[in-house]
Amino acid sequence: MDISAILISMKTATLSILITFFLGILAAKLVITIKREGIKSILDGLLTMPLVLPPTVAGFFLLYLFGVKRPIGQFFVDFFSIKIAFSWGATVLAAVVISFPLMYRSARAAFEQVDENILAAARTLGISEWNIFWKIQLPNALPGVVSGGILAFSRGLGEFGATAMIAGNMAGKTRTLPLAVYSAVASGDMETAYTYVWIIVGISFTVVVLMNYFGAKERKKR
Amino acid sequence: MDISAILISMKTATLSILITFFLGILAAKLVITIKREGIKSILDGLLTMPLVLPPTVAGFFLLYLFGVKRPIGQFFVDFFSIKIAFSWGATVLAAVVISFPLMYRSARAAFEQVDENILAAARTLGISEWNIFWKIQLPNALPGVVSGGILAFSRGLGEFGATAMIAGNMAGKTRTLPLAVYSAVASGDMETAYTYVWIIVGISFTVVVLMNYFGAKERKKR
Amino acid sequence: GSKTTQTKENNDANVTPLPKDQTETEATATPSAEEVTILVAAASSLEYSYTQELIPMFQEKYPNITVDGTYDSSGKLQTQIEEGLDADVFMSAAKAQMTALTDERLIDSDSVVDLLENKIVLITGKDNNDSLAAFEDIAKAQTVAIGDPESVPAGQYAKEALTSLGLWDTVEAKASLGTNVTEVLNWVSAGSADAGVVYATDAATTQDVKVIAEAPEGALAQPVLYPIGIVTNSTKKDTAKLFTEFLQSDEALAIFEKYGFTINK
Amino acid sequence: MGLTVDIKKQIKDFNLDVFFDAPIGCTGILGASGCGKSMTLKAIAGIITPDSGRILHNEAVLFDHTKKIIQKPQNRKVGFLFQNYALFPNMTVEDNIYSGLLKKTPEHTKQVKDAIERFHLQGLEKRYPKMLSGGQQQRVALARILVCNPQILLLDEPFSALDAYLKEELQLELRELLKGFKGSAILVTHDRDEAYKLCDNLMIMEHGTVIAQGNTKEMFAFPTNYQTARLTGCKNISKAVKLGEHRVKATDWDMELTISMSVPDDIQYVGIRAHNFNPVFGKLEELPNVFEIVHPETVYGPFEENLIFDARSGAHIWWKIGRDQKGIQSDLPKYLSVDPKNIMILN
Amino acid sequence: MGLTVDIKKQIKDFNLDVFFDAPIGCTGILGASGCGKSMTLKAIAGIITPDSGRILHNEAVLFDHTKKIIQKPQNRKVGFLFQNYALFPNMTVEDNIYSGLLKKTPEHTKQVKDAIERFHLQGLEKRYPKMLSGGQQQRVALARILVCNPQILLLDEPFSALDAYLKEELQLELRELLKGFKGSAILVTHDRDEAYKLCDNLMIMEHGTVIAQGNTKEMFAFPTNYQTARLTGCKNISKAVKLGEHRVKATDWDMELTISMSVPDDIQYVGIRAHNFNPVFGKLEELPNVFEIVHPETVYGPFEENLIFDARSGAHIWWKIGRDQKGIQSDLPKYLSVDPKNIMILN
Ligand SMILES: Nc1ncnc2c1ncn2[C@@H]1O[C@H](COP(=O)(O)OP(=O)(O)OP(=O)(O)O)[C@@H](O)[C@H]1O
Ligand SMILES: Nc1ncnc2c1ncn2[C@@H]1O[C@H](COP(=O)(O)OP(=O)(O)OP(=O)(O)O)[C@@H](O)[C@H]1O
Ligand SMILES: [Mg+2]
Ligand SMILES: [Mg+2]
Repeated sequence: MDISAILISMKTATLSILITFFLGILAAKLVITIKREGIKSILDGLLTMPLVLPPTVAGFFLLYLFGVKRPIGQFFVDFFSIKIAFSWGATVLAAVVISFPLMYRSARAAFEQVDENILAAARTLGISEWNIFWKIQLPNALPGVVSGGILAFSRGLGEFGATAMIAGNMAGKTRTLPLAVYSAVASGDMETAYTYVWIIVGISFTVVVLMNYFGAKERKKR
Repeated sequence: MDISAILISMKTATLSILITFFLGILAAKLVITIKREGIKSILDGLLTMPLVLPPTVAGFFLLYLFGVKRPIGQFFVDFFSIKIAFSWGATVLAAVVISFPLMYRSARAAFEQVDENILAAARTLGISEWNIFWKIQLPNALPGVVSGGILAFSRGLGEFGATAMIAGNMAGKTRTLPLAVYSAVASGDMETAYTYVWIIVGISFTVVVLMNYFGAKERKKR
Repeated sequence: GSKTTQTKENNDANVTPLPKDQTETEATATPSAEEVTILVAAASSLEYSYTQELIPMFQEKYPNITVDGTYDSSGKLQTQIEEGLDADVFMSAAKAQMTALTDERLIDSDSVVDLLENKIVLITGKDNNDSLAAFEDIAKAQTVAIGDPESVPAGQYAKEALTSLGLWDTVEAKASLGTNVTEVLNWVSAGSADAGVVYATDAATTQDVKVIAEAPEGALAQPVLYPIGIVTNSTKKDTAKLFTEFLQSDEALAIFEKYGFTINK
Repeated sequence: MGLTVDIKKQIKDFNLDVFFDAPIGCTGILGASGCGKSMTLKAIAGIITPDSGRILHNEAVLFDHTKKIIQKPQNRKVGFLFQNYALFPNMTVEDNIYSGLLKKTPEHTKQVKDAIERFHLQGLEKRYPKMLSGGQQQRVALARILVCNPQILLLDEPFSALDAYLKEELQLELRELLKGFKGSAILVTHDRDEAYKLCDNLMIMEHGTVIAQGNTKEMFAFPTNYQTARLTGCKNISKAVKLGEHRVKATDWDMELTISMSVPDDIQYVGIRAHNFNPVFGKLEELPNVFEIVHPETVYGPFEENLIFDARSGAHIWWKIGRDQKGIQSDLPKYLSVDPKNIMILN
Repeated sequence: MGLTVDIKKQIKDFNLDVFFDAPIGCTGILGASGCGKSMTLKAIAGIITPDSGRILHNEAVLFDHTKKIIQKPQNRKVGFLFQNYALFPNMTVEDNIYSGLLKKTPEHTKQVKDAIERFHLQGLEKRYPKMLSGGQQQRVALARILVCNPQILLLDEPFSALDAYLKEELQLELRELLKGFKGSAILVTHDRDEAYKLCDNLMIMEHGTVIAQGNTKEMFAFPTNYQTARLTGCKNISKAVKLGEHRVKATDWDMELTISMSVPDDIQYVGIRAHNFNPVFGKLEELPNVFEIVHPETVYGPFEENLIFDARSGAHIWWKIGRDQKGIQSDLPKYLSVDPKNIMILN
């Protein structure tokens, strides 16, 4: 068994959920602020798209965007001397892209369910839109936001197709747990595969139960 | 280009979203009715699990449950003369299993955000728990439920790993759009791949925008 | 496993004294004590033979060299190398990918060696008692699993063999096209498909299938060959060469044979 | 017969411990904000479950802790008007009113139409609650519970959001309805006139318990304790100590007072209603309970005038100047006296 | 100086079209349920945007449609008490009150502490809104806006959920506060006593427009139209037709009446306040405006009695029996007369 896969997966899942969480929330905030129903729907459709592409295909596209010879990839190499494809960063990139729609959509729905009256009240109290968002709209949308976080985290932890494509499958570097599972299954080593599956399920399960628990505690107070 | 893949995908996505939608809602309802916080968290964790497994691995487990030689698979063969593996039904099964957590979690969060007061009011009016659920809690959780539906539909339409594993990839029978996309991309036939990608994105985009539109219209009324 | 394996490209400014070392090693033909890491991109079917035996053996011989691997389907690896994967050595499960890369001048064409040969075989589930005995009996099976000829090398060979046997049209109608070998194996072992066509090496990875027959002699115009080559952009070509040469040594070939490969003479 | 409630419930640091009988007819609850009125109604409706005790209605047991009976809210046949209305946001006015009727029979349709008219909701049938004003929402909520023919009516401040005119009209409606009503109705209100007009019986709550209960008229005429006096509108209340059989010292006012009734040893307060002061123009010596008017200040109401002056201690005392005493302002008396009959003994 | 509002807004089939000036001090709004009071406040606060018109406060332009100025609610310096309180469910009482203060300076902390005491919220600081009673929520909402020192106060039924005693106490608080208040306050209320006590000026709204405006005392004393009379508590109003310079026919009552004031040609209604009837014991012929008491029915209030009788047409007429007339019940007069001075001409 390969401990590094566990570490890489944990690191990837942690960093990517942090990014996805905030990106998703910001995107949701952005979309609900848009007044024009048409633009809103279209933007929403676009932000949901990464979900509908098979991850491998999404990975292909990412590779075409971030490959060293492609404009974006080149830009990163030239200006930051960072090679994104086939690095650990690519595992994070893949997880973020793939799990983003889950966070975004859940957060958006939760925000929309918050009573507009209390937002209006906050405005008349002189609270800035920024503070209203973080201190009132977000906390009151907690069930949905936490749920989105759970979904995105789980999805990110289990991400495989896009990761394999853009990050490769290099032990100790970009090989996450799902890739390790895949490799083990591919070589017929079912025992190792099961071990990895249990680990991945265990991590995710623990995180989900913990998030639930704290979410429920937070809600109980109110 | 293969028209049958489009048809199969549409059929699969339609049927599976119907199943997922109701299953997810029922599961969410079940979980929120549970009083004990511990059991609730654990059940929630279990229901979220299909999300964390790489779809291929999930498909692998499905194959081991529903394979013709396995108890459940055999049961279906013996009693209903239905061979699940490699049948169109299996594409639906895979899509349902993979997209279920998205629907379940979104619906649950949305239900939890509904004001308890109006549920209490409904009870004192003598409305049965069943009716309260369908006519009051569900409609008032609409943004979240619709959002879950959008997520689940997109995910189901894009489902690839588990589908390939349990349903196989038989042209005209179980080959869905994502399989066709993958095949085209993998063989470097980018032109065909783009065609398929546009089709899949187009379908999903249309559905997402329509769902958004009707969701918004419904919400506006209130 | 946190050892960094990322290497810079030739044109990268902040390269460590590597190039100088390179000339030194070239001169002595024996790698200096300098630590070197190379990355091998190899078809999934090679992963276990590499990680469990060959690489440890090689590293024992050259303690200063670390060999990392990335394993995936040959087609995917081809794309990744095209998109700048910093591999030093590429070993494909089919000639097509290697040819494509040499045509694009991403692999040194003179370094390419057709190292191994694989056989394609007809398999069934281990407890399958259907009367399948010969490769041609595949036509009798109700459902057949083969790799997708568009993307899976084993599938391409299967198609070629079946076409030359005049069975392709019959088989295609009842074939499920796996996107990778794992799927094909699982379909057969789980009984979803009655029979399947895979590499002999793949069949050897699991107890759950049994091999009925190899493809008849001459069904394939060209044998199934596993070519290995050195990536043009590699900065450690001599180390890479050392590794490819090691793989051609008798002790390495013995290992390959143990994993079900045939040595291409 | 009627409703019997005897329950205890603790939520955080609030203790509800109420025991009362609400006979057929209307029982009012008066009580300070936060004393547990809404919570009591919620317990009766089955929305919160008490920790112990029981709730009976006629022959039916709605709740019995020892017998482990907890009827579902659905089966309690209560009509509960929530303090915040609790309309269903996803349903139109019409559908909200329909919601408790389960099926849309022609008869029900007629009932709903009647209710819409009765509560002046015509033209709003297709509106959603969010598009209604506060008072309109309250009327929809009232209509919604009344079409269901409940056997117990629990009304939590049913007219608080209505303008005076509509309030009176709907109060009359409710009066009519209550006349023909066979069950128990409980009305929480902050409006003592409303309680007086609509309720046969009255309960006073304080800190989660019922501290007084009885016939409404009697409770207004002879409040027996501080809270009751206060909530039935007695403006002047002072701590009191017994001095003699008919004599007390009102310590807050620094006054000795004569009372007609015999004074109990444990007297705690005395109260004087603002309208029970009489201006003194004649000789002082002959009169009991004379207050000097110091620092007078007038507070006007639309149809009444109040004069606030300082007692000897400096505490404020309210005198409600009657209509017959109008014009007295220009020629303010220096003293007021109180008939010993009109001094209330309170605990 | 003060607040000038001149706006139009159409929502579905409701048309808001208000124009008024609210000078420094407190302006009350009385109006039937659903007439647009809350909506007017929302427009001033910037929660809804009018279709046209403008809103000015002192020198500042809060809204001007033609100049395309729409100040953000944050910059309007309004303190808005919502009809449904709109507390933040995720914040404790304390944090709710803090919320408008932006930073937690020691000074603010003191202000919040003071407000908590002033509004009797001690002990509830750490509670979440869901755990508060209706009245407690209302007090938190009041405290929350008042600590922010707003320049415009918009109070939508601020005391509707409070018990009578607390209401009076907080009304006094507000009176004090308004005395030192340099801005404009608008108070929506259904309680005419409250309007009378707290507001210098009064506006009457009907169907989205302001139909009368003026000094509160005058509006109560001399209402000029039907709605104003009704909302200031006039119980008896009838359609009227001019007969002569001082003579009208009250058609709803089928009575001819004499009026002191000269009757305008376009008179629409006459009104008689319930307390303006005088019992007739002497000779009838000498008196103007004599009503016969038919089918009398008494309605008791805690401190007053009303006699409802039928006019000649059968319409109800209310007579509020004064305290000086107590005991009259047992010896009911057969007739009542009304002083021609006390008949109000309404439009
Ligand atoms: N969930 C809760 N946790 C703790 N305390 C609570 C909770 N709910 C209510 N309370 C407290 O219980 C008390 C009674 O509340 P209730 O709503 O019955 O008051 P009320 O008599 O209806 O007052 P009001 O006239 O203001 O509506 C209040 O002091 C309130 O703060
Ligand atoms: N979103 C909306 N769509 C359509 N009509 C609306 C909407 N919101 C409010 N209204 C209507 O506008 C009118 C004015 O509402 P508003 O809330 O201002 O009344 P109000 O004077 O405050 O009444 P109340 O005293 O009952 O609170 C009401 O008749 C209401 O039905
Ligand atoms: Mg209450
Ligand atoms: Mg209002």
